Amino acid sequence: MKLIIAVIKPFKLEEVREALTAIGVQGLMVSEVKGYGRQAGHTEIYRGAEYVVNFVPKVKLELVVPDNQVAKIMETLTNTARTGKIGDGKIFVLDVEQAVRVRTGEAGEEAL
Amino acid sequence: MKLIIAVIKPFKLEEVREALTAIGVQGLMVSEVKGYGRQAGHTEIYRGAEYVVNFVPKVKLELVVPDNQVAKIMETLTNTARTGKIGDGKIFVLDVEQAVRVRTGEAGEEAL
Amino acid sequence: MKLIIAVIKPFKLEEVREALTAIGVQGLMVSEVKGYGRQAGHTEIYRGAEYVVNFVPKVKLELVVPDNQVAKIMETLTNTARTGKIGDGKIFVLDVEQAVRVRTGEAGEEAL
Amino acid sequence: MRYLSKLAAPVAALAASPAFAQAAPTVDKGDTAFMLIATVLVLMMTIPGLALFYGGLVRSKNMLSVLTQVFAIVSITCVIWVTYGYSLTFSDGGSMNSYIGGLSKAFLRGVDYNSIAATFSNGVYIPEYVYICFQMTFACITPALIVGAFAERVKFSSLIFFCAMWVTFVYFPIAHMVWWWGGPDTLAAGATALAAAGTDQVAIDAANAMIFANGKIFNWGALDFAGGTVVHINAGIAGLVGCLVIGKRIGHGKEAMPPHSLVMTMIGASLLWVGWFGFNAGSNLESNGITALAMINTFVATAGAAVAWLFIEWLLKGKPSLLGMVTGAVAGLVAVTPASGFAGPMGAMVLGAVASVVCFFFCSTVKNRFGYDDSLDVFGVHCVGGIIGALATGILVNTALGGAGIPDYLSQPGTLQVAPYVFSVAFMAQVKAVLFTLLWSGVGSFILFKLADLIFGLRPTPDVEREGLDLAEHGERAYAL
Amino acid sequence: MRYLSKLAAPVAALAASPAFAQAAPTVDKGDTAFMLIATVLVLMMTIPGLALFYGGLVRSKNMLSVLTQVFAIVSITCVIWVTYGYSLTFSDGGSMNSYIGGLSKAFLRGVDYNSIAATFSNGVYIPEYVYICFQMTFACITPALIVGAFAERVKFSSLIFFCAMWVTFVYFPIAHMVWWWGGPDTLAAGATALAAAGTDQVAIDAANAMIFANGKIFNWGALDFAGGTVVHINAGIAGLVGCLVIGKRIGHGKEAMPPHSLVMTMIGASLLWVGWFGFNAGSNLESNGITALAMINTFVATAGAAVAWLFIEWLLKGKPSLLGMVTGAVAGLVAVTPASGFAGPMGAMVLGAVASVVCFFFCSTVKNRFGYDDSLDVFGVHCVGGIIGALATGILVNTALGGAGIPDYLSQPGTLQVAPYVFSVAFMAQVKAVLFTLLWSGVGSFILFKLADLIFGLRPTPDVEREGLDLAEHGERAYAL
Amino acid sequence: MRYLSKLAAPVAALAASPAFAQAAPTVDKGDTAFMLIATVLVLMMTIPGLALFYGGLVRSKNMLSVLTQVFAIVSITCVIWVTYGYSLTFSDGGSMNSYIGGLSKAFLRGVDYNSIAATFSNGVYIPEYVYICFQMTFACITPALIVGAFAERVKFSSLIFFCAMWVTFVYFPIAHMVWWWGGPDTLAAGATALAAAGTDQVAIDAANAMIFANGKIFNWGALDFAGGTVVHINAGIAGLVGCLVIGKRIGHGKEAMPPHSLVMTMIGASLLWVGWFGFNAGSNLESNGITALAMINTFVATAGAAVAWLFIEWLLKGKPSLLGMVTGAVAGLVAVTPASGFAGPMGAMVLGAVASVVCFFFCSTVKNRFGYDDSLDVFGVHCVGGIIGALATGILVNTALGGAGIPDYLSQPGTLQVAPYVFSVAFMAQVKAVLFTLLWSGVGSFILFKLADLIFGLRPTPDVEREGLDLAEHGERAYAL
Ligand SMILES: Nc1ncnc2c1ncn2[C@@H]1O[C@H](COP(=O)(O)OP(=O)(O)O)[C@@H](O)[C@H]1O
Ligand SMILES: Nc1ncnc2c1ncn2[C@@H]1O[C@H](COP(=O)(O)OP(=O)(O)O)[C@@H](O)[C@H]1O
Ligand SMILES: Nc1ncnc2c1ncn2[C@@H]1O[C@H](COP(=O)(O)OP(=O)(O)O)[C@@H](O)[C@H]1O
Repeated sequence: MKLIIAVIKPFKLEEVREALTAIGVQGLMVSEVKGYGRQAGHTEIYRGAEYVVNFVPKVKLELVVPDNQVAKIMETLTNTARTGKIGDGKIFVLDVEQAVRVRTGEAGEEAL
Repeated sequence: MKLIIAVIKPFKLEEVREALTAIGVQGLMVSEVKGYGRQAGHTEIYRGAEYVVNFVPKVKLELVVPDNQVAKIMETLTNTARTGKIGDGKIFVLDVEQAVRVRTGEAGEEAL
Repeated sequence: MKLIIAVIKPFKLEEVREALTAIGVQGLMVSEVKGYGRQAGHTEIYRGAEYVVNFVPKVKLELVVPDNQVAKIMETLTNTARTGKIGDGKIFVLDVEQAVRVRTGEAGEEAL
Repeated sequence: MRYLSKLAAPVAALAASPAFAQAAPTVDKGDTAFMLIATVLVLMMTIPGLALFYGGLVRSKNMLSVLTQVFAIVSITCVIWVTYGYSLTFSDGGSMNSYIGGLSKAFLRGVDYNSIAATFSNGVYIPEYVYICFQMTFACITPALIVGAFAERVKFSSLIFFCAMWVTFVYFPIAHMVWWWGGPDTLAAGATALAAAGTDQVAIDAANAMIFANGKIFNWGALDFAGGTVVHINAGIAGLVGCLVIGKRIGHGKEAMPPHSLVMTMIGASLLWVGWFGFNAGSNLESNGITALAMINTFVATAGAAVAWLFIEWLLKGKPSLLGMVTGAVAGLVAVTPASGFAGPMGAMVLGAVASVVCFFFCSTVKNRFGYDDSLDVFGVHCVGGIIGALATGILVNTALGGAGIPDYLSQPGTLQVAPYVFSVAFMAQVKAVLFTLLWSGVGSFILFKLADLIFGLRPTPDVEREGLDLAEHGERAYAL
Repeated sequence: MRYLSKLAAPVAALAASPAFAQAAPTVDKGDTAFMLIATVLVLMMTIPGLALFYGGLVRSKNMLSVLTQVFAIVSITCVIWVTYGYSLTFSDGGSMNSYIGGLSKAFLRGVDYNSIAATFSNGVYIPEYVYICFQMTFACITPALIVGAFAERVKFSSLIFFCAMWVTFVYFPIAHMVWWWGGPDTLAAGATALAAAGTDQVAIDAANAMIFANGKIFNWGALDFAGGTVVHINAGIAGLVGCLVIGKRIGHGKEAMPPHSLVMTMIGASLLWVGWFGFNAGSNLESNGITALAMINTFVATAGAAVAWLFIEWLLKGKPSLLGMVTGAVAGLVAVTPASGFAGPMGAMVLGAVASVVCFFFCSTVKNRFGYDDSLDVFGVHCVGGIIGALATGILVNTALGGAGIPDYLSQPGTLQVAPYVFSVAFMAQVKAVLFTLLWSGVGSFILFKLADLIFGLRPTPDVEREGLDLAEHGERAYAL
Repeated sequence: MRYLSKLAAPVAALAASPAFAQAAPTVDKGDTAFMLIATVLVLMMTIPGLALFYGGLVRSKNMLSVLTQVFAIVSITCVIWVTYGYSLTFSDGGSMNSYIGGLSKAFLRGVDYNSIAATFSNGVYIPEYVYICFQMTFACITPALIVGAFAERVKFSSLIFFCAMWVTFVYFPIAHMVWWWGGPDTLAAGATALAAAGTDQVAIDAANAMIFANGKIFNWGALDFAGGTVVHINAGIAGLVGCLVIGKRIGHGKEAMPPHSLVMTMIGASLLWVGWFGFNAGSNLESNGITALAMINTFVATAGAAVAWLFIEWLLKGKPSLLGMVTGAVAGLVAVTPASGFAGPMGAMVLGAVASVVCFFFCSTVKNRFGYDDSLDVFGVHCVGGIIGALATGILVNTALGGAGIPDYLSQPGTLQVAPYVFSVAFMAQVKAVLFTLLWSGVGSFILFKLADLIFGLRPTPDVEREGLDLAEHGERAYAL
């Protein structure tokens, strides 16, 4: 099993989720993160004080999937999350040794 | 060392934390995530507009532990986090190559 | 490629980010987490009710980097994040099998 | 509202009183202006005031449920009030008059923009519509106060039903018993008639009937300037009964349930203080020196109470908290309510401080000792504070303590005199009023809660309670930041 | 504001009327006190009231843009008002008088702290400065209402330009046409002159000129107590035009756009209700029984409307929501605005409920059917509610329905009589006023939006819209929790 | 508050004046109604107004500390005020009278609900309790203004101690010096006596003593209608001293410290504007044309200032910000405070705009240049704006500029005349008042801060400051969303 971590633009979330469901992904976790990268941040001014904010709001998707699905999911992710503009994000893949479903105690791919 | 990632129901957090401390876990990280899975979401209505929300609030626990403790921890997690209802969550295990404690610079299992 | 996960004290974030940029890190993700560890929490009192909060606010940095940079980054992280007081945090290293840049589809280290 | 003392004393004393010629009723635009605004202030103290004070204290998943409950109660009570509430409270109830009014003014029949209502000065009146509105805001806030006692765990349908029943069978009667009277001029006329009656028993009876055509508790001579009994004790005890009938929140005592936004609570507390001037000063129905007295008392009692809680908590718990201070302020406001037009400023300040300390003890110790889950301390603050205030009023009204004295409309018809103060008389009247209210509201509320439970079920399912009432009952989320 | 009925009826009827001696103008401190506070209340209902009601409904990334728009509109309109707005609205416009006032009072020339303004009672006046301020708050809130229709997607520069133009070419004229008149004493003088004129045509014409030197719509005999036409229909239709010209928000219908803080929306709604008493009751310019009538109507219509929406939504959508209830309350407030001093309480309550249900239908069904993106339902609530209220006013004013009746200053100069009610006359006047306003504001707003688009561009770039107007246009974030 | 001009001019001029018969003091219910509400408005502008305006600007970890400080200061000052503050400020101080009052009214001795206080019109009075409350709210808000200068880094214990000392040794004296006078009737009596005295030196001295038994600054003839000097300069300079003594926040200039909720700041600013009408208009103590003048000035100066800041920031910084606009509004409110009853609307509007631009310069440039950490710009807005307003008052009062003119109670005893305007005299009086206040408050505050530091330590430990004052000092969190 693999853990796929994807950082994407927030407004792409729904679209991506639907695309993933469409290809059979049954579960994932989403968290809001502040991203730092090539994409420029912005400047805020409060009376006298000026702050340069280098972070850009992003959402992080984490999903554990069977090895054989990785390729398909990666492809779907890249296609749906892409706008072609800087800041579209990244996808990382890590190996997962074990997975368990709390409710049933099932382990391995059954747990996904 | 292994990284254990557990997604559970928010109201179970305290109970789980206590159980883990009881079996000697000395540290972990908690973050709020939106979970997508079998557990149904809900519908919100604002005047004319209706929104189906597929995400369910969950908390994610991340803890790095020595290999020999993994089994015990997994067991404790499943037992305390379980309600038997859909949406109880998952536990994933990943391999960790290195760990360092910032304060002291200790590395490896000493760092945990 | 490796995934470096670092948990540090919130007010150290800017300093650390600058230090990392200085040594050539081009991207990372930041998320707010509640940390549990040796560092003591605090007590809150609301009229009759008293709550002991064991969690301490921390920020989690996640960055995927080429293997050859790991050492340098770890060092920079430990040096800049350190205050010497309990609760400075940890750094973990995991192996990453694949990385892709959504915008271009580039894979591997080019994607970082 | 004030009342007439002499009732306690032998009415024969009147014989002496000189004949009195009814002055033509006058309406002063200054009084009207003040009462219009006072009414608005009381509304503001309820929405958003009370709603925020309560809402800030619950968990965010239940925030909207609290706001919805308060706003809905206000709206529904308005409708009920003009339909039959005002009539039941402020009209003559014939044979039942000592307990409840009649239906002669249902749908505000017979009231138009020329109708006027009596104040506490002979010959001084205000437009009846203003009086109706002012009193309406009191009827609206009282049931809203109750919801804090069982916040986060009540079914909306059930609650709405309960409140509609509660104002009808508990609030209107109590308000009628405490506040319904003929007004200064009626008393003056009665007293004059009595004086003229000589030995003619028929005439004497007629005159007495005229003088005593008031609510039961009013006739006892109980003092309640702005609603310590009618509003706070009344709602406070209902809250306690409610939280006992409904039971504790899931996880109470086990899970942490910190207020989700003390900022909202602070805004609410501030608006409560601000609006309370309409509540207390407005209860004088005029814009004069007594109104000013009610205002200064409402300032100093609250300040004294806030400071008292701040320091006692600092002393006993180690830290001075915002929540503690504002809770103290509310306790002071509650306690000074019945006394606001009777006590002197120094007396009021002490009253506030004392009430604050006692309430602190109830909220932090008694509640934990007995383990009932009065979520937002409705009992600990409103009932306890109300009782202290009600009893203290019987003492602080004494001119010897800087009080304004007990009003007497009878000894010299057509004028407002100060009656001699007799502790036993004044204090016992207060005690009776308090006990009667606790009993009436306690029992009445219990029956109504049980009824609501039977019909709708008082409590949502555990899953709903876990998910939060906002999503489950109202289909909304308070925040999407 | 009220108006004079007789205008509809043959002026000959006057011949009969007795001569009348002008009473010396008096200023009552009670009236002044009330109007000062009423003015403050209207400001509060705009900031923070309206700003929060709207702001809570947008996504957090656009919160500040809404708050900034409302606050800026208020400030800029204040400046415009004292510069030339007041003069254009409330001074004689000479030859153009039926459409717009003149510039004789530009920069408030000739006004000082001794100047007085007429009320609706003969011989009763208030300081002109108070009148200027009170009317200013109306001019401030009206354009602010519009912004809700195209929230989250308009350029600030463009909006500011539009609003400055809009008050000048749409609001001031309409307000002048509906509300500008000579006042009771002028009419009395005119009527007397007319009576004295006998057959002398010159004198007759002079007298008539005096009587009819009012705004066009006023002379039609249309009733608008507090601004149903001038404020709500006027702003509501402008909003609709705006959201059509500007187009939908990116992602509208596709992405979820839940309100970011219904708590702010509830606070806003509550303050709207609270402040609206200044708006409606204040529109009587005095502190008397009619003022009290306006107040009670503003209470019950709103309550009735809130309850109506609560239950119909519960019935049709399955859940009673806070947003629904407060939207209903606002619909009720809008609907009762023109009727507040004319209808009776029961009529007002029914009016509120009816308006609420119709607005519910517009916001939940019609809007989706036609698919226009009126972000915060400015059209669905203010325009629709305003029309219902305006038309209903022509019916509920009927004394037979408990209404206050149509004021008549002419038949007995120097006194305020109630004119006989003729449905066709009263109702048609309302219909004409409504249609005229829809047309004037609709067309005017369209032109001005196009103009703004030409000069500044109405809409920000998609990227800016995505990032949110707060950061992109104002360089700030609403929350950093 | 106003003052008497003639003091500057030779009193001999009086000889001519006609004898004057004291009119019986009258209390108008309209005045009372207005002052009651004005008082409530000033409380609302402090809590929640000021508290939110400030609180929104700090980081969320310090939100509650700010709210607690403001609420606690208000409460404690109320207690101090009725205990000895009112007496020290508004009673005759015998030999010390030009600097401070006496203790004759400590614990409000001798005051009851029949006591009355003078206004600015001969023979017109209001209930003293109202006057006490109104002035109390001024005493409450002034120290609360100071906390903004060193928000996020002060120990609560220390701050409370400082404020209690500060009102006693700085506020009460200054308020007494600027505002304490005998009232119109005393002056009239004095002037008459003087006229009657002829050459009898004893009588002349007695009469003069009567006329000049006022505060020092008042006798200089300085104008301060509603507290530009007493409140804003006074608090502003204390703030500056405080932030210098306490030092910068940890991370100041290095870490980003964005406001945690500009929404709260906007609500606060709006309520400040709303409440300020009670502050400025209420300062006339009556409900008349001058009150209306104060109101319109408070509208236009604020609007002008808000617009000015909006556009200058847009021009110089590239974006129009909400925070900028509302800061401008507050600057305008501060600046118009001393001028509100003296200037004409156009003058006030210009004053607001000018003050806004100058304050903008101080907050954005001067502050950064000198690098002091006046967290919430108490100095840059209140002190600077206050000074501009105070000086401008000396100019705009001129009737030639549309001002109301300098009141003169002496030349024709029993009537209020307008004294001839002499720039040098009027302006110098203002300059002296400003400098004196800067000195007194500057030095006084410095001593008191040092004292507080000695006893309690002004500053929390770095760890506490890092964690945030809410948890560390008050044991609470503002938000648990
Ligand atoms: N090396 C990295 N490790 C982890 N996250 C990264 C890394 N580089 C970029 N990111 C994440 O991806 C987001 C987009 O990257 P960015 O460089 O801005 O644009 P692009 O993806 O088009 O190159 C960043 O905001 C950051 O959250
Ligand atoms: N493949 C997955 N990868 C990551 N997280 C998952 C995955 N499947 C489920 N989850 C997480 O586990 C939570 C519970 O899963 P769900 O399918 O709803 O119920 P159950 O755990 O009982 O099967 C989801 O809300 C989601 O956050
Ligand atoms: N075993 C662990 N796995 C994951 N996170 C950990 C672990 N131990 C500690 N942490 C994180 O590191 C933070 C600091 O650890 P702590 O024990 O408090 O101090 P120190 O790092 O100085 O030993 C904790 O708040 C927690 O977030």
